[in-house]
Amino acid sequence: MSPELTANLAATAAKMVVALGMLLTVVPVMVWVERRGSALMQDRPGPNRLGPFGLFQALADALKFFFKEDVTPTAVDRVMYLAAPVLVLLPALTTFSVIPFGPDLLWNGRRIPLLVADVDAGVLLFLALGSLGVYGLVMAGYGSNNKFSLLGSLRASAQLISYELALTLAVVAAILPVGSFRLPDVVAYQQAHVWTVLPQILGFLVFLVASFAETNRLPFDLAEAESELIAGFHTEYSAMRFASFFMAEYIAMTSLSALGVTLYFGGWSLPGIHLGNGWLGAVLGLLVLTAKIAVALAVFVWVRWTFPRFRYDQLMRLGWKVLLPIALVNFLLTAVLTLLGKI
Amino acid sequence: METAIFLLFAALAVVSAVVVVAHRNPVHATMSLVLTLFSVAVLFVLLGAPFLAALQILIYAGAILVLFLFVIMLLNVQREETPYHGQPVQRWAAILGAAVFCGMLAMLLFRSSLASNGGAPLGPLTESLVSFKGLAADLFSVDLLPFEIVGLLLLVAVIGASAVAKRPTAEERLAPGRRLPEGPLDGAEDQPR
Amino acid sequence: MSGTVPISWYLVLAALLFAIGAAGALTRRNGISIFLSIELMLNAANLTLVAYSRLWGERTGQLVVFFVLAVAAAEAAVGLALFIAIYRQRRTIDVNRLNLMRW
Amino acid sequence: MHLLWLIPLLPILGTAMLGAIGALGAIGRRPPKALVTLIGLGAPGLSLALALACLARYAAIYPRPYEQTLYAWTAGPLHLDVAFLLDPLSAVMLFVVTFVGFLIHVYSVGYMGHEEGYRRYFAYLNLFMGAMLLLILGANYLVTFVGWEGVGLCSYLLIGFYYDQDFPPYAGKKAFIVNRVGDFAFLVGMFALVARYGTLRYLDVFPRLAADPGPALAPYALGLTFAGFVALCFFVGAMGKSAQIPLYVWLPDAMAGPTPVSALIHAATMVTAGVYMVARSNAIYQLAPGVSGFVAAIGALTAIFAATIGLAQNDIKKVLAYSTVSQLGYMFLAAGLGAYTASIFHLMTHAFFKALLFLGSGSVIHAMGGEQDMRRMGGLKRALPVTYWTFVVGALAIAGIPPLAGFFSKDAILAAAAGGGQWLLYLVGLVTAGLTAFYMFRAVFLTFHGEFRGSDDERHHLHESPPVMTLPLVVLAAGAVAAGWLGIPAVLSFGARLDRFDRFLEPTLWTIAGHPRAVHEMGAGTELGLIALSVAVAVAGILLARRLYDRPSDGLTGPQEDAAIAARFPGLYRTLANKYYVDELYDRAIVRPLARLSGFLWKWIDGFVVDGSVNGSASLADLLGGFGSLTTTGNVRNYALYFFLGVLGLFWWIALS
Repeated sequence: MSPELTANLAATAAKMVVALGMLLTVVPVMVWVERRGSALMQDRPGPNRLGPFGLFQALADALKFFFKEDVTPTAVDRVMYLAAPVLVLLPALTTFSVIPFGPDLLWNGRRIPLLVADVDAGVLLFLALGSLGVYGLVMAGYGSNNKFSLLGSLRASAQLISYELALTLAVVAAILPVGSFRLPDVVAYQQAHVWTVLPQILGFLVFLVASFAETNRLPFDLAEAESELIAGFHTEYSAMRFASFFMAEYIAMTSLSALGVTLYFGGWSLPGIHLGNGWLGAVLGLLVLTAKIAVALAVFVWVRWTFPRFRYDQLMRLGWKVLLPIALVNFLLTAVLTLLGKI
Repeated sequence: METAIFLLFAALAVVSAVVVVAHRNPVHATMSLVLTLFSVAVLFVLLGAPFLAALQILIYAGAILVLFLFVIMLLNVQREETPYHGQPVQRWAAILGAAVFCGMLAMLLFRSSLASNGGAPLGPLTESLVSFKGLAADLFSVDLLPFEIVGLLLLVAVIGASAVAKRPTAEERLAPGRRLPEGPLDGAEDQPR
Repeated sequence: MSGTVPISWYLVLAALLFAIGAAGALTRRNGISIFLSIELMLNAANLTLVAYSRLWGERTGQLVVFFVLAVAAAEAAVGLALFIAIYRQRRTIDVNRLNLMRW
Repeated sequence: MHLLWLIPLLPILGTAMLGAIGALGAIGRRPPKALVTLIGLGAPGLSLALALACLARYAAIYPRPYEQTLYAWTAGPLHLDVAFLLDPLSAVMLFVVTFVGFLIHVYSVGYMGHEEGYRRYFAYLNLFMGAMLLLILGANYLVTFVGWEGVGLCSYLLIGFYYDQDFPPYAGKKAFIVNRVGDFAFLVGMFALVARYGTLRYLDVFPRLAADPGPALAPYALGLTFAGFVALCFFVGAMGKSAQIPLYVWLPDAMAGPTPVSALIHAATMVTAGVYMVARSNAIYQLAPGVSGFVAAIGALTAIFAATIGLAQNDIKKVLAYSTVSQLGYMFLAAGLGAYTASIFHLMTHAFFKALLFLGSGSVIHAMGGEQDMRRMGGLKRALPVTYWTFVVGALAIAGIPPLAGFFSKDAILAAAAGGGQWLLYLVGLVTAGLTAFYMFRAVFLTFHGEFRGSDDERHHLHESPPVMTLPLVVLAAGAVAAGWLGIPAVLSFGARLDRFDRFLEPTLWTIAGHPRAVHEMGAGTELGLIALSVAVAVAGILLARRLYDRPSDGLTGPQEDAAIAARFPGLYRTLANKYYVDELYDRAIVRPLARLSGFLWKWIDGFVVDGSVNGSASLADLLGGFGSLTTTGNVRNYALYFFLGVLGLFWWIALS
């Protein structure tokens, strides 16, 4: 192994540790935020016994999942049933790899871009991997051999491919002026110009709404609507497998939030402030990004406990008849303006 | 390294392809096809077509096959309904034909110039081959007409698909000359020959 | 990636995939499965196109693959819609039972 | 004279116009009757005028023949021209056909005036005129044959004119089919001529025969010389057309057509075509004495045979029909004896008086409202005076009472028989003459004398025919009286040469090198005696008829008298009344075996072999298709497999070979 390769591998491994650590710590934090947040909104205490502000409640929950008995129903399609949680988790985790979390690090004379997978097709890769997430849901629903699960996964798959269109169009519109699929380029562009959210306010709204649908969050959580489908596609899951779905949801939220803030709110950068290419810059960038993601996640929680659930036909109508046309118009406008050099 | 990746994903592609055609459960088959597509996408990357790889996953795996799954679940397609009886020729002729096809292709391959220089390592990937910009430039200049036609085709397909799959309205269902069985059909006339 | 894998390997792989797809399309009785096999064959063709594109250093092959993808999408949409319509009429998509077009 | 070609063309054009104005029917209008009459009469009228003009001009170049070629058709070495020939023989025929034909057309205006199919009738009749003129004016056998077939067609059409009845179409078919037998022989004769001489032109064939008869006398076929063979063939053709034994059977049945048609076609013109043809081919017949003798024998046999049948017929038209057959026998008798001029002479006089008799009978039938049975007639002379007197003139003429036409022509024939020493033939002719006189006057007395025997309705309906019908009768009666004066025999000429007819036709008789024509000389006394004898026989016949049917001493009416005779000679009478059972004989001997053969051909050859092979190939295709349809399972996968295998094959073919 050449030292070059060794260095590269080491750098990549380090970045992966950072990214994974971030994503995995997000989950218990988010569990706590979700519970305390909802309590706050509903004017009740929420979990407040374990640790300061009940912070350890999440740990207790995690421990509970670890030690619960893992029940596999006899009638399930075993391959599907067992593969589903992994498949749900996989895209959620991998998508984050294209998100830059700081300015390029100059270290030992080499330039290390602070993202796990620095590929040209970054945004595309994100979307492609994200679109694979639907398979986890479908397999879970089908493999459970349960009509509620099946209906849930049917709803999920239809919902996902419907909103993926609007989401993708919004994303493409956002990166159109940049002229690159690489997210670091997108951040650099926003540093040089202005946060994309300003010119792309329409696209951002589409992205925002579609994000809720893509992550199966309220008000679009019809795939697991407890009042209709018990728990939808993960009805038959328990213990760690159930936890996987749980984690996947929050990680997907985090990844999508990361994409959102990177696309529309400058990512790790702050307007007008140059963070530099040293270690300080890297840490600051990571902090800035984390802060922005935290705000975005707060919005997710806020929305969840604020809006009622949609009906399925309303969901579809919104997706196809409102969001898609808006996204198309936005895309077209952006394309024309970009062509004219106005952006 | 590259060879290892190729061998790994080629093997994965072949195995999953066999599962696609051999598995009796359409959901499994579809899932297996996702795997094949994924493997082929990786090979696309190896061949210097990352854009196509992304498209392959985004469109094929992310949309088309989801549609398949959707339909499978909607129609509740279970295992194949009719057994193979009475059609051994069809089955073996098909498999034999496929084998012969493979053999002929291999023969062709080894007879052609590829046999002599196909084994040689390829030159480095060029920027024009890999970059998205080159592909986009071609798409909107040289191949503009096919591109527009494909757009039209997709529009037509969307309209056609919704027209065909639309559930008939109550009047249409009651219209004379239309027969819409609600339950399974009587078997007598539908028995496979 | 300097291309240490000979192009003929890709072609053989594509041929294999195509043959598997063809055999599947001809032996399956389930309409959806036949469809899947056809998609497999399309993919094999795509792989060939990309491989040749790599061999000659030409983008044309990739462009054709792009079109193939679009056409496959259209085909899948219409084909599946047809299966839904057929299923409404006949309560089956087993092609062995869809044999009204004889004599 | 250069307008000769218009003479046959005009009536044909008339037919075309009559057919064309039928197109008015398409717009729902019937062609006006006056227009039909104008065209139907105008065409033969113009034809007659032209014919007279041509004949007048022809007098200037007489006796040279005039030939007009319209179109030269060449097929290899064969030259067959559309050409017309005017020589003394065709001049006589031309006059007879156009003159009598026109008169009958005029008569038809009255007779057919109230019939359905007036236009159709005149179209057919005009077509007949055209074809007949083609026949007699043709300059070669082929043109003549076209006319020959044309008149046959018209004969068929006009016999079957009342196609909505049962019998006429049958009679038409019978006439046509029987004629086919003769026509076939005629064709064979033409082929033989072409094979040997390479031409059918009269003015080629006959001079060569006359100049060098050698090749024609070489043995040819059927044990005959070439001339004999051709002569026989032509005579068989003539047998059919001119109703000689054994092909006469169609003519009596042909009376099913309208009466003017019987007069024109089946008495005056068409049936004499055979005689004309034999006379035209006299060069050949002179070279075939054996066949000539056969012709004479057949003629004589036919003459007496038909005459005896005529004795027992009660249908007035049947009597006239058998009389026609009998008189045609006379003509062939003469032709067979080499007396071609006599036969043509008789042909001409017969045309006048037989047309007259038929038209007279038509007038009677018209008055009787369609009734043809003489037993239901009687005493018509008061109601139909003109018809009566003209009919009597015709009857006297045919009976051979001097100085009417029939006397001279019949006498010429009998003289030829006697002069040639053929006393048996003479005797037959003489007896026939007596029989003719008897049955004609039987018809006269049964029809016009005595008491009316029909119903009261018919009695009230009786009326003399309109002038348009009686005028032709009168003209023809004049002809029947005077036509004979053209050929007064030498013994009655009192030194003047009054046998103009003979001399007029003389140039058309060929003198064969080395075969001088026999000239029969009889003593004047003998000849006068024979004339007296024939007149006596005729008078005796008339008197006998009068005794039996007009003033019955026993108080019996005509039909009762017939019944009495039938009672006395039952076998003989039944045989005659049933025409010697010839029709029945033919039915047994020819028609039924043919029908059985046809049935065999139909059921086994056509039904089994032909249909079988056709159906078999269809079945084979069906069977193969059945195998093929096994591949059409309706199963898409099978089709896909075929497709795939086909692609494999193509792949193999294109890429690997």
